[in-house]
Amino acid sequence: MFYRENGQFKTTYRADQQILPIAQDRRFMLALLLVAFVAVPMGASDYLFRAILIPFLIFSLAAVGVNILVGFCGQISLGSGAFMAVGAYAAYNFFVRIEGMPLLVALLLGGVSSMLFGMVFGLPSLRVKGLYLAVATLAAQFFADWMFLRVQWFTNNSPSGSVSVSNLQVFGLSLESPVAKYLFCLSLLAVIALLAKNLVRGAVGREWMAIRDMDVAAAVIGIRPMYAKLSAFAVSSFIVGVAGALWGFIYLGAWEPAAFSVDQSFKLLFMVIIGGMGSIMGSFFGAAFIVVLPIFLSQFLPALAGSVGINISTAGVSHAELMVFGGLIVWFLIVEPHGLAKLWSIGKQKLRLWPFPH
Amino acid sequence: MAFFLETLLGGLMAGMLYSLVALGFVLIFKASGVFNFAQGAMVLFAALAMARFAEWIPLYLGIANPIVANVLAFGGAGVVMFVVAWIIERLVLRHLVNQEGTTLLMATLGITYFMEGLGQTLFGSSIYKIDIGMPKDPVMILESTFEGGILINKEDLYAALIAAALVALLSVFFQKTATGRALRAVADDHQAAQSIGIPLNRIWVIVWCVAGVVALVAGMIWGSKLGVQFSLTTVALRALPVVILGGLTSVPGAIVGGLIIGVGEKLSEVYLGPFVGGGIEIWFAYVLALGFLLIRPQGLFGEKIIDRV
Amino acid sequence: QSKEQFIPVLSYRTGPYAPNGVPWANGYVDYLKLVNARGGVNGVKLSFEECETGYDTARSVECYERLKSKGASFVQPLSTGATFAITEKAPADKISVVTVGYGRSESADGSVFKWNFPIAGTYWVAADAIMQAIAKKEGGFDKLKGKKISLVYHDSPFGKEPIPLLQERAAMHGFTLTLLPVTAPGVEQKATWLQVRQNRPDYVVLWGWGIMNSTAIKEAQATGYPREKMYGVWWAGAEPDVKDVAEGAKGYNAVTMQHGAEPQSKLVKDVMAMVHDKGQGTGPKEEVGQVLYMRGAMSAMLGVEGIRAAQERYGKGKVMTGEQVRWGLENLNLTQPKLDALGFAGVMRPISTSCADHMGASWARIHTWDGSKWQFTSDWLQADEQILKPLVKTTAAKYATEKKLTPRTPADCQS
Amino acid sequence: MSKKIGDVILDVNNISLRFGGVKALTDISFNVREHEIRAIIGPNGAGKSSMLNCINGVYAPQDGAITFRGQAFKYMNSHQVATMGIGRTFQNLALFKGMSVLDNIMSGRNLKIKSNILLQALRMGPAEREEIQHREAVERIIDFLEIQAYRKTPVGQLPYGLQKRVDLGRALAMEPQVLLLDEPMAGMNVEEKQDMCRFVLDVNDEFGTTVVLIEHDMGVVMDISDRVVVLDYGKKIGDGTPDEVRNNPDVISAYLGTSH
Amino acid sequence: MEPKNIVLNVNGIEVIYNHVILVLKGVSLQVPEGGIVAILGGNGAGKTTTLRAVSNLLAGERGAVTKGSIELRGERIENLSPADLVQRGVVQVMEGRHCFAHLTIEENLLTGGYTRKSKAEVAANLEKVYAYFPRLKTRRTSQAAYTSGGEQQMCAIGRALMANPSMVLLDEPSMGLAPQIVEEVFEIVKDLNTKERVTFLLAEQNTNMALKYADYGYIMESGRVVMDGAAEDLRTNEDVKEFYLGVGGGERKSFKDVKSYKRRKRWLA
Ligand SMILES: Nc1ncnc2c1ncn2[C@@H]1O[C@H](COP(=O)(O)OP(=O)(O)OP(=O)(O)O)[C@@H](O)[C@H]1O
Ligand SMILES: Nc1ncnc2c1ncn2[C@@H]1O[C@H](COP(=O)(O)OP(=O)(O)OP(=O)(O)O)[C@@H](O)[C@H]1O
Ligand SMILES: CC(C)C[C@H](N)C(=O)O
Ligand SMILES: [Mg+2]
Ligand SMILES: [Mg+2]
Repeated sequence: MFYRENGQFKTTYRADQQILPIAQDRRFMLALLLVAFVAVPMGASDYLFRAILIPFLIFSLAAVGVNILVGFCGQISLGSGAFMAVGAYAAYNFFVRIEGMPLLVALLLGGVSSMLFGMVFGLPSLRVKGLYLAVATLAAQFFADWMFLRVQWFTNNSPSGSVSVSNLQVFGLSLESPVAKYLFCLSLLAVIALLAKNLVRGAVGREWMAIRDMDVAAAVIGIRPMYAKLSAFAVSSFIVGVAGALWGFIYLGAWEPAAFSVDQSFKLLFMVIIGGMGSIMGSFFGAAFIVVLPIFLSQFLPALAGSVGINISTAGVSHAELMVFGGLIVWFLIVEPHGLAKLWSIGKQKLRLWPFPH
Repeated sequence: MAFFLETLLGGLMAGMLYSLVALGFVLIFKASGVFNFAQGAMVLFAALAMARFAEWIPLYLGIANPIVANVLAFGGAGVVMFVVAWIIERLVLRHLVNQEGTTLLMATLGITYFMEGLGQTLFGSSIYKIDIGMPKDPVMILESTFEGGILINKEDLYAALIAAALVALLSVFFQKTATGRALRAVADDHQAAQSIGIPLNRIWVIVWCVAGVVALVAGMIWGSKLGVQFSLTTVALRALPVVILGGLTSVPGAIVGGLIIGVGEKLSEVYLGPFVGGGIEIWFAYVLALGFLLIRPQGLFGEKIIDRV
Repeated sequence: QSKEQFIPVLSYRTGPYAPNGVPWANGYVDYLKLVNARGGVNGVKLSFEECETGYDTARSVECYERLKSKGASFVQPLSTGATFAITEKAPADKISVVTVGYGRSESADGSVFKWNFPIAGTYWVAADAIMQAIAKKEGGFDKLKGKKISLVYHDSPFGKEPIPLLQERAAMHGFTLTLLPVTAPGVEQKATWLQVRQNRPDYVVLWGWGIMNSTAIKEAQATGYPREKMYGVWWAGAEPDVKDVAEGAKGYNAVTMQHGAEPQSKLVKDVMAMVHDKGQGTGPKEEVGQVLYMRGAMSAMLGVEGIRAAQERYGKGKVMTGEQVRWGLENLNLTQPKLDALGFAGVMRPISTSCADHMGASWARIHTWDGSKWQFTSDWLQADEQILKPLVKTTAAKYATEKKLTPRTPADCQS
Repeated sequence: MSKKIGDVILDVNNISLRFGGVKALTDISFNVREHEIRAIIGPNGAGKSSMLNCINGVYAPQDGAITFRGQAFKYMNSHQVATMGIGRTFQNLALFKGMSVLDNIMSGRNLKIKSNILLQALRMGPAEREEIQHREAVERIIDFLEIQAYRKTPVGQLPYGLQKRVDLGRALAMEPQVLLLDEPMAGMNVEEKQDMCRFVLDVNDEFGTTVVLIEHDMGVVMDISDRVVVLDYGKKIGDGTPDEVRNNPDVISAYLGTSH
Repeated sequence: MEPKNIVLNVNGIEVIYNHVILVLKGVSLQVPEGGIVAILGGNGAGKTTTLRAVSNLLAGERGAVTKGSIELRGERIENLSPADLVQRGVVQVMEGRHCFAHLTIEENLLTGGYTRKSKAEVAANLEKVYAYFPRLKTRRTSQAAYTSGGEQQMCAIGRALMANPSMVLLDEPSMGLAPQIVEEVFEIVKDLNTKERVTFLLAEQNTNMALKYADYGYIMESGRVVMDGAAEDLRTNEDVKEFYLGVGGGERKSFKDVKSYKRRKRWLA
């Protein structure tokens, strides 16, 4: 009833090609942006910003990047952690070695470095496919882990291999307060996500998806697999690299290679799959699921157990958390194998028919 | 020279141990096209079950003979793995017939978390011991040929033998029986397999159960080497290049891959490592596997990747 | 209920490091319970909340943020990685980072690291104590000339901490130091030990954590390297590291964080009587008094004493703020009678911190596994000031320039 | 029908293709003239699809050469073939399953897209204009194929017959000079086949597209094609107008049987 | 038709894909023992969906029967697994071939005999299939993925026959087959039907052939049965002739002369 597109006729293709062709969606998005940019900064607590919203934003960004490679172009990647690491360490080096380097530029240069690194490790994808490609990307992962531990130059000769940054500012504004950090990440995310969305709904995006779905047929209609795959690696690792730099600079402040370990790579892949492969919005859902849910569970479960009078040990809570989290993943997949984004769109479709079931 | 041989042998035996874990991946992939991310968790779970049973059986049943206790514990853990397989089929796989590989991969991730939580809840999270009487002290061979002899780790040797036997058994099963063929059919196309009457449900229980037992053997051997605790799951990551190098669908591939990776890894660490500060073996293993893949993209013994229009 | 002082507890009871994380957390929490059972800190009860980090830096940061907002005044991350990250955040939040026996070694310099407290010992202390023990065994540092020592270390900032100190010592005494990194978590060390077998070092220094330790000892056994010649850091010298190797680990040495396993100490008896027997114990009774349990208890005690010291100055029986507790931690003066009263008699030596010295003591001992338990096998060893001091100074100064910090002046120390 | 058949545009010379022991094609030669509809028929496994794959650069024949517009190639890669204006549909649906109908057909126009990746990301000015202009072209094809209602449906969910249409639509979107169709009418009923024939004839008429058609429905082949090549076991056994072929005894015994 | 020898009774089923797409809107049909029943209809009418509903293969497509009932010899079968159905003799030949790509043709066929326990029986069936499709015999050692479209289609049909079914659901068996083979396939159907009393339910686009061999036909349009009747009645029906047989108004029209393709259908308005 409330979600009808009846009567909304598109008279031009331009109108039909908008990101959100349906008026309700546009209104919803506008409201969402308003909430994110205005309401949240006014209302949220420090903890919410630092421990939930900022990591959520950064991981969403990274997941958008990974989704481009894995979801849109179909190239399995377990090296996202490495791309994040390259982004972070490269940005760090630009930032501390070049006097007066603006933060934003350093972050973007981090992305560019990660892009180059990603393209090198993307080369095997021209020959190796599917799960087998995971080996190439894992090689990137472990190599990066090792490189940042072993090559002291990258860590500005800090003996421990751990580096840190402080006194961050953009355009002369200090980035110390959580709200500032949040708004900074949010703006970057909004801009990059919009650009990414434009890419995936345009010609390049179609090339990626074509390669993903059926590479031989794609070649026959004139798509060059090499160009498509490497461009996906490039765009993806650029975004992931920027996210990595944010993770180091904004969230952690100080980090060591372990901050970008293979666990991180897996986590990102999971976000993409659970959120929805080939959906920019899915990346957000996935990030929320993987980042926020465990935190939520760890606070909610003890409360729940307490309220029914059970007193589980702290270890018990952690274990229960793992079980519930695992169970939820399976449950969501059974309800909708194509991820949360698909679930969302089916929900909307139902709403469209409402109150009729079909 | 002696040292080179020692390294080589060490690599071979480490490789066999990887093969054992790799085998679990191959089994499930071959039989259902699922890349089972939970294999590491299954190894841990099985090992935990066995370690705790071996501890509890003498305690509660009063069986003092360690051999009997260990056999019973192994049996008990085997039953546990069967139950696990059955539950996974019932609650997860059955509902995801005909879904894409990535979806199934993700489901196995859910299973991983669940089993990690459950395993630690049921069996605890300290270090436990599996003592199946493996000899721990080294022996020297060829002492007459080389000065100081060549050191052999007996425990590794036994473990390698067990792994080899298991692999031989499973290869025969896959190559020679009708069930083996049916499993391959299922991996190719769930729906078509169903349409000709292959009972997916039963097949999956069987395969996961076999994989569970393989995990148990792997867990037992690794557990007796390392002690049973959470980090056992990470051996899965070491086994990954093995699986892929050998070919995701090949049982013998798991062995050959294991040997190549084991040897390559150890030689690289020992001979190249010192020049670049060490710690290279893990990425070297992956790069080595990648090198092979560039020549054969489906792994050494994997089925050819079909792309046809 | 403003009469409660909140203590955050970052712990790991799941995951790869759980076997070592659990006993530490049990000791930590039990001690807090004991303080409450004894009536609190001058009447101020302690409230606490545990947060599971899984020894993961990002999750530790989340825990830190969460518990911070509940009114934390100090935090003990129990991970060097997390310490690095939290160090950057703590000054702004006015929360002290207490790292008992770990963390960044240069943070002993309180004039640069205002909010860091590596009380009772850093990794440089540990490494130096090990070197002294080895030298003693050989009959003096001069006997080390030409010897070979291998460092088998966890490939992470934690594992790399001792390297500068060991290199310094190597240069001084003319032994060669070989570095053998082990990729975390350290379940596969065959290549490492093959190298040990190839080099035949005179001593192996083991800088591990978690399963890496027992694996290393087992590999040593499998390659026939004498365990007597192995010296572990204090995080590689507890029961979980050797328990399941049992006989195989006999003779293996580790430096201790002053204390070892102290089942006979008064503290343990108090915990038993006032916590466990009331049914409020946190872990299994048998493990009370083991090495990591004691370390947890001692860490908690040092934090609590910081609060007590702060109360002495800012008002007894009051809840202290982060800044006040910081002052307390900086002006600890745990004399022997005080320690005795707390139940730490024989467990540790007096500690007193100051603005310049956030560590407060640099004593350690060696204990050796006899196949079933840890036994002390050395006298008290003190890290060599001559070596430690300049190292701390220069490294801290480098940090200060990088961060554009001006070291605190003596005047600043008064606040 | 007033149709001007031109010169030879595509010339296949002595092509042989083997897969291990299987001889998929043996010494095949034939040519295709501009603007004609050229059918390839033959029993199952005769090598028809393989022939298209050779022209397309999907397979590399061991011997022989293919001449397109006077340029001879031993092997061309698929991208080159596409840029030269050869489009193709597939026998075993090779659609991009996860994409909508619209995107599938749009992807057929990718070769014509000029704006670079940065412009596309910003989607301003020329990039957007271009996108709209191609969209218009694609909409004409969608209308033409009568699949308006499915525009936004993922092709994987379409019934088989419609998927075939989308496949054709994608090839048409390339605006090729030569269109290779591999059994475009399989799985359609007579009415739908009539529609399909109409499409093919219209394309051929209006745009002057040359068509190479593989089809098992002899009614269709005989009615709409100008010349027919017949393959059997990888060999050419007949070539000529439908009438010639229909009466060729070799063709009758190998393929047509008596009923046609 | 006598109710007592009805093997398959589909009663007013509704099918929904993905919880939202309603595809079958109350389809009923009956298949008598030993009969050949054809389902006809344009692209997207719901033929495949109907067959999937019967063989219980909907789940894998995320579809579900939400209304109505399906009975096999009086037994409700909606909750059986596809394997159970094969045990009861019902086998489906899926649309679009679905051969096991990595298995050879012969392995594909042997897998088809999975439910047959007797080795001799499997061997005999294999010979029978090779006799029906000699082409398969020559290609027996090739991996199915590398055979031609028609060969794969033969393989799919042959594979189903390996199970010695009592009822076969054929989804577009003639697709991609050369005309002679199409005829052979229908001869095989006839053969099995008369000699071995195998019942057939087939969805077919080749209306001509289908109505020639079938006893009874159902015509579907957008998820509903719009017409049914004995095969010869349908064959002579004017609409059917026009739209499905291409012989509206007497002579067969040349494909070349069909002028307008902008006609839409008909019986339901
Ligand atoms: N990639 C390949 N590898 C091995 N054999 C192949 C390959 N491609 C085709 N063949 C074989 O070549 C022969 C010709 O196949 P092709 O697909 O060209 O036949 P077709 O004439 O299109 O038949 P249909 O009408 O059944 O589609 C077949 O026997 C097939 O098995
Ligand atoms: N997996 C699916 N998910 C969603 N919708 C589907 C799915 N499969 C089929 N449909 C829809 O169901 C309707 C009927 O499809 P079905 O495949 O049964 O038609 P059909 O009669 O077999 O057509 P054809 O002759 O082209 O094979 C179509 O509108 C199609 O879009
Ligand atoms: C318990 C620990 C603090 C030791 C640990 N390995 C570290 O990170 O330093
Ligand atoms: Mg063909
Ligand atoms: Mg159909």
